[in-house]
Amino acid sequence: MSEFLAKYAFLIVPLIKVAILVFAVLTVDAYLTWLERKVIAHIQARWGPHRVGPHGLLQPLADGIKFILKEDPMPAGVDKIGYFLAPFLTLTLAVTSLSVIPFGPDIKAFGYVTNFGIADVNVSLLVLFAITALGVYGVALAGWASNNKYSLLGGLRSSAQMISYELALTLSVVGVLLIAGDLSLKHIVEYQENGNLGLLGWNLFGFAKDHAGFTQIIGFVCFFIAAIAETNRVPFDLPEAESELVAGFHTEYASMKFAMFFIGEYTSMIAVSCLATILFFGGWLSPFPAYWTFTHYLPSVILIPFGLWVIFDGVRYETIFGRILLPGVGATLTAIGAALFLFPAANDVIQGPFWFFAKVFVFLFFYIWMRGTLPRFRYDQLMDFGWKILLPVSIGNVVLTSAFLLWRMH
Amino acid sequence: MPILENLWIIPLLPLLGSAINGLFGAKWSKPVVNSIALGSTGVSFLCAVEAVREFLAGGSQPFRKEFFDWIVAGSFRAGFDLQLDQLTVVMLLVVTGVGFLIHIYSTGYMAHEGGYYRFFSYLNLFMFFMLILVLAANYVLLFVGWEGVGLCSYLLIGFYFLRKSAADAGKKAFIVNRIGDFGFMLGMFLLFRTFHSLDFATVFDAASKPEVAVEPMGQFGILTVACLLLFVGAIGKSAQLPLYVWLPDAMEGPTPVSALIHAATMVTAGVYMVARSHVLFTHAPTAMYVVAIVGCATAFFAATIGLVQSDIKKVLAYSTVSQLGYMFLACGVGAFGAGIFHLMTHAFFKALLFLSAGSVIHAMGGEQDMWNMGGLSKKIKATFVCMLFGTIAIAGFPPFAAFFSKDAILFAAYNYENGGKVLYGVGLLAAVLTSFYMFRLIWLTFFGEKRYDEHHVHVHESPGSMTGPLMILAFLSLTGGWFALPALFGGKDYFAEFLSPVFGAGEAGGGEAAQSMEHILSIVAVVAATAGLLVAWQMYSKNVKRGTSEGVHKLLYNKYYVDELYAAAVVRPLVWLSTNVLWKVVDAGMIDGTVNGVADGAAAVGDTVRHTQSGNTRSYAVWVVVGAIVVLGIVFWPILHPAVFGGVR
Amino acid sequence: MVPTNYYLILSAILFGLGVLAFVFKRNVITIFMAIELMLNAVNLAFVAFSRALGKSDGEVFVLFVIIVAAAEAAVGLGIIILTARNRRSLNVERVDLLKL
Amino acid sequence: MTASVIIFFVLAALAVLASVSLILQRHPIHSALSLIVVMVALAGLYLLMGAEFVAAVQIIVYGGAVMVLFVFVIMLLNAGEEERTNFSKLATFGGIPLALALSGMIAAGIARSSSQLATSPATAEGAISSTRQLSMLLFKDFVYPFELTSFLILIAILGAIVLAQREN
Repeated sequence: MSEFLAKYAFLIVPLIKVAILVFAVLTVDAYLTWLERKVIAHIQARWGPHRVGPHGLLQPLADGIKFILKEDPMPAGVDKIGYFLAPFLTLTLAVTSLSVIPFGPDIKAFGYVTNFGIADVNVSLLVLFAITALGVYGVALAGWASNNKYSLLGGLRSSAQMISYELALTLSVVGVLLIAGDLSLKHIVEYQENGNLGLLGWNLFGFAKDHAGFTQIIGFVCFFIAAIAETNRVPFDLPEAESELVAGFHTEYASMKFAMFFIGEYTSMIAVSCLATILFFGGWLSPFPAYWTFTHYLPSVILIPFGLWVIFDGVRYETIFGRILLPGVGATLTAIGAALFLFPAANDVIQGPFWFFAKVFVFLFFYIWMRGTLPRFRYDQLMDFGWKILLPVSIGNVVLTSAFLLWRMH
Repeated sequence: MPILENLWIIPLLPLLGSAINGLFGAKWSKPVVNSIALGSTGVSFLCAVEAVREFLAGGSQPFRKEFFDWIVAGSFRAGFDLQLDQLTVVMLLVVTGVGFLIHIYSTGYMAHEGGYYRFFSYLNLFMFFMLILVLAANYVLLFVGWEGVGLCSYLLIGFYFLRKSAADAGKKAFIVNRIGDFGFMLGMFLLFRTFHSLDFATVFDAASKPEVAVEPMGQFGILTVACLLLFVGAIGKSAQLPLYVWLPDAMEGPTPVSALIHAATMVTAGVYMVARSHVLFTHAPTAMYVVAIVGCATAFFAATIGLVQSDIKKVLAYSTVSQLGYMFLACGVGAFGAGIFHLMTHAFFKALLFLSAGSVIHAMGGEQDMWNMGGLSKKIKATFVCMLFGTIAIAGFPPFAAFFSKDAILFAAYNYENGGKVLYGVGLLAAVLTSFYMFRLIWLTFFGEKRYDEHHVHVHESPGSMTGPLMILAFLSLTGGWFALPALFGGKDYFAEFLSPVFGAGEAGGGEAAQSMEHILSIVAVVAATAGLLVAWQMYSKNVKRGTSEGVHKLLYNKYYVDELYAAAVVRPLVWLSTNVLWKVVDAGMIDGTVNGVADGAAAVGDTVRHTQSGNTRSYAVWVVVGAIVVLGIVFWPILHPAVFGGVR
Repeated sequence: MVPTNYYLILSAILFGLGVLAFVFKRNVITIFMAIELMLNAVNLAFVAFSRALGKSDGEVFVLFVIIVAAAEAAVGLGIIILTARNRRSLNVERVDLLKL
Repeated sequence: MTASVIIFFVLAALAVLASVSLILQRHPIHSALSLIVVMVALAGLYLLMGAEFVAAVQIIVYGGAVMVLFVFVIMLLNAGEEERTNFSKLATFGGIPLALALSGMIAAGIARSSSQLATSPATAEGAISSTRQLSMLLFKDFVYPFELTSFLILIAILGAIVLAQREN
């Protein structure tokens, strides 16, 4: 049995990882929608979903069931291949893009050493860009195939927009590449490690330990804006501008196919947030200097009070179901926190992922926040901004960085 | 900056002026154009003076400098080499000085003409080429200037190119000069073949070596032939018999041009060239003799024609021809110094005469026929006085310039051994005629009652910009000859002495007998001039009408029908040949035939091939594939043919 | 390990298919794609050679080819848009003014 | 029959089939999609050969930019199915044999070319450092051609703009 494992480990381990990842991603997506609705609701002084389950916690589940059970009409005169291909393409690419992202440092378990993440390619950044580059086709195809003027316009718009902002996206990263001198995301993260300065070592600030560093704030701003445009989110959500294009490229899609677009969009949001975290915010690195060992207990320090609060909040909930569910959740969280506190080994393993996901969460929250607050661009404004401001600025960043590096060399 | 070291500045300045005016002058106002034209010439005149000062200060050593190689082919080298010696000094000062004066004059004279900037651009260009000609240190560069002044003369004669007569005159001058240039070039080739160089220094040193024998009289050695060929060039440029015909027609150009180019400077280029190559000529007595005869004949012949002309400028033109004849006579009899001397004085008084004539024409509003003038002396005093100065000078009354120079020439001719007396006689006769037609001009123009219509022409004195130069020139033509004044009283001829380093001493014949003889001859000359004056006064002082011309008068008036003769002998046959052979047979037949044949062939091929152009892109694509296959086949052949023939590797 | 020959043969096949498409498609854009296909076949051969010889020069040339292809696409598609506007058709056989 | 050979044949088959479908599809969009498949397959082959940088560039530039442009133009011009006109006899009858002759020629040339290179495995020894090697070559030995290509791109952009803008 064990030698079988040993023999086919190279096949089994990735499969397990993929399974975990896909499951995790779907769940996170689902609850991201819940979070989004809640946050926006509170921004607009509403309650948001609160019927299905306590605090509407089961809303995503209900949505999922609805998506599966709904009828799936296919409009007349669609181009079948395109019409079916588009959503699959979108979802697949979005999920695949996560496969090269290292969520944490390598894990050493049962004598095996494996990377925290699915694939460890030495040009993972390029691979990531390659996958996102293909992402255009989903939208464009959907728009064209569904034989509908609104969809076509949406598709055209989005393909134009994605091509335009892809340039800025790629160029804004070049600064980081110049500093790190490596295309592997893992190495880029490790490079940003700075034992006694903590977060100052991140590319955002660029006081790396013993190499030439240079602050990439400009690069980060460009990157983030371009990323929002790439993911077709507010304020760049022209492809699906309800007011003008009904729902843009996915007007003609319903039930599961629509869900695929939906999930794809959120997944790409996650992917982009991960990328930003890795490139500019030191990935899984803790923002504190290494010798502040007490910060290692931060997870527990957050989890235990939160869990206790959930219990406290749960026992006073209106519905009985809530009074059962919420305390349960709270208890679990508290337990996890306590466990981490008690078993330092597990705690150390958890450190990297903890920081990583914390940062990603911040970005995702930012996404939602913007959606709640910002108005939409006009199309020509969008194009002008992309070509006349974002692109030059990111190029300028490249020039600046390389000039600085040269100066450091001599 | 020592100008002498940078001689090129002197010619360059007018060139710049010409270029600037020619390129941009069209848009500029007249003052700007003036300032550029006058500035360039004036500064170049000052530079010339400075150069001469340095030259004299430097012990008047002949200066020669090679600035850059122009043509280098095997042993042949023609560089941009400039030189400065006494002869050049004289020419340089005359050219720049008189040229500058005439520029000033032109600003007044051309004030109301069109193509103002064009005129000055040409004029400056002429200055440039003339200076090159004068300063050149080898025959090739000299020839450049030679041709350049020819070009400018052509442009300026045809300045009023809308007038057919002007355009024709320009062409005539150009073509006639070609004949001379042909001879000149042949001469150059012969010289190069003989001396393997065309630098003055090299050639003359080689020629003046003792082992180079002087070719005896009547024998045609290489030197003689070369000199004769060069002289042909001089004949063309300096309008001697039989090629003088272009000069009278050249009067179609504006009067300042006639003064500068066709009296003072360009036409004397021939004389300068002969004098420059005097070393060769002295080795070829035969050539010298020819030169003397031609010059003498021209002097007399042109003078006779001048007697009856009615156009004031024509008279002056013929007098120019005859005066040039005098200079060649001088060169022919070996008195190069005297020739150059006369060249200088002639430059002064002939420029003066032309400019005064121009002033008269200006006053008469363009009228050139002397028979329509008369009684102008009171109306335009300044012009009259200047003209009078010029006339007296050219007639050869002492103490005016021409007295000394012409006297020197006649004296030299008298002393010339073979047939000198005859030459002297003819020259004297010419002198009489000269003084006659000049005073005829004076009386017809300035005295008698007016023969023009007051209402149409209102006579007015010319502006200061015109009279000013006149006065300066008048002064010069009075004093220009006084270098030789001491010679009369047994002193020495400073001019001849100044030039002696170039021409060698021993021409101003010393000795008591010669001295007394010279006095006698001078008196004779004065007497002759007086005779001419008296006759003219006799004939023209009282009222006269335009005489009907018959007999000799008619013959003279029509210039001995030389033009008609040339037309019959040369022009018509040429025209016939060109039309019937060159055009109809060679051009229309052979050349056009070939060209059209080629074109038709191409058309025929195209007609057949164009059917592949179906316009269908896919067919083109297939053709591309075919081409690819062929190319691959060629490339892969070495490794492919076993595959093709089933061979085994 | 895969022998170089395999790659070369594959690139030859792809190239041939590209030629076929080049000759047989009527749509300008598709013909353009055929050209791109041929370029890709050539790229494959390039990479195969460079890996076989252990030198990266071939890959550099692949990069150059890609750059050129991009430029070509930009200009070519511009031309195609113009022709489509003027001729109201993308069929190359309907664009046949270039003949006697 | 190692794993790499299997992968090779899978990808090769994918590429060939996709290019065949490029020919057979009547609608330009479908042809474009098939071409994209070809390119992705080729990228996989590059990865198999260890040329990961080229693979990535292949997908980013070809798949992500050039082909997007194609699709974009097809949508813009709203190109319909192609009409199978046969005005060119030459293409109709001469096309297939000529194309076959051409590819056959190339194949024969390869088959006859020097054997030891042909049979040597097409895989890099230092796959990890190959990207670095590549950049060294690109920015040291081939720097002038590289800069020239940038000019080429610039000119192409200008040309495209000039061509595409409407006269007004």
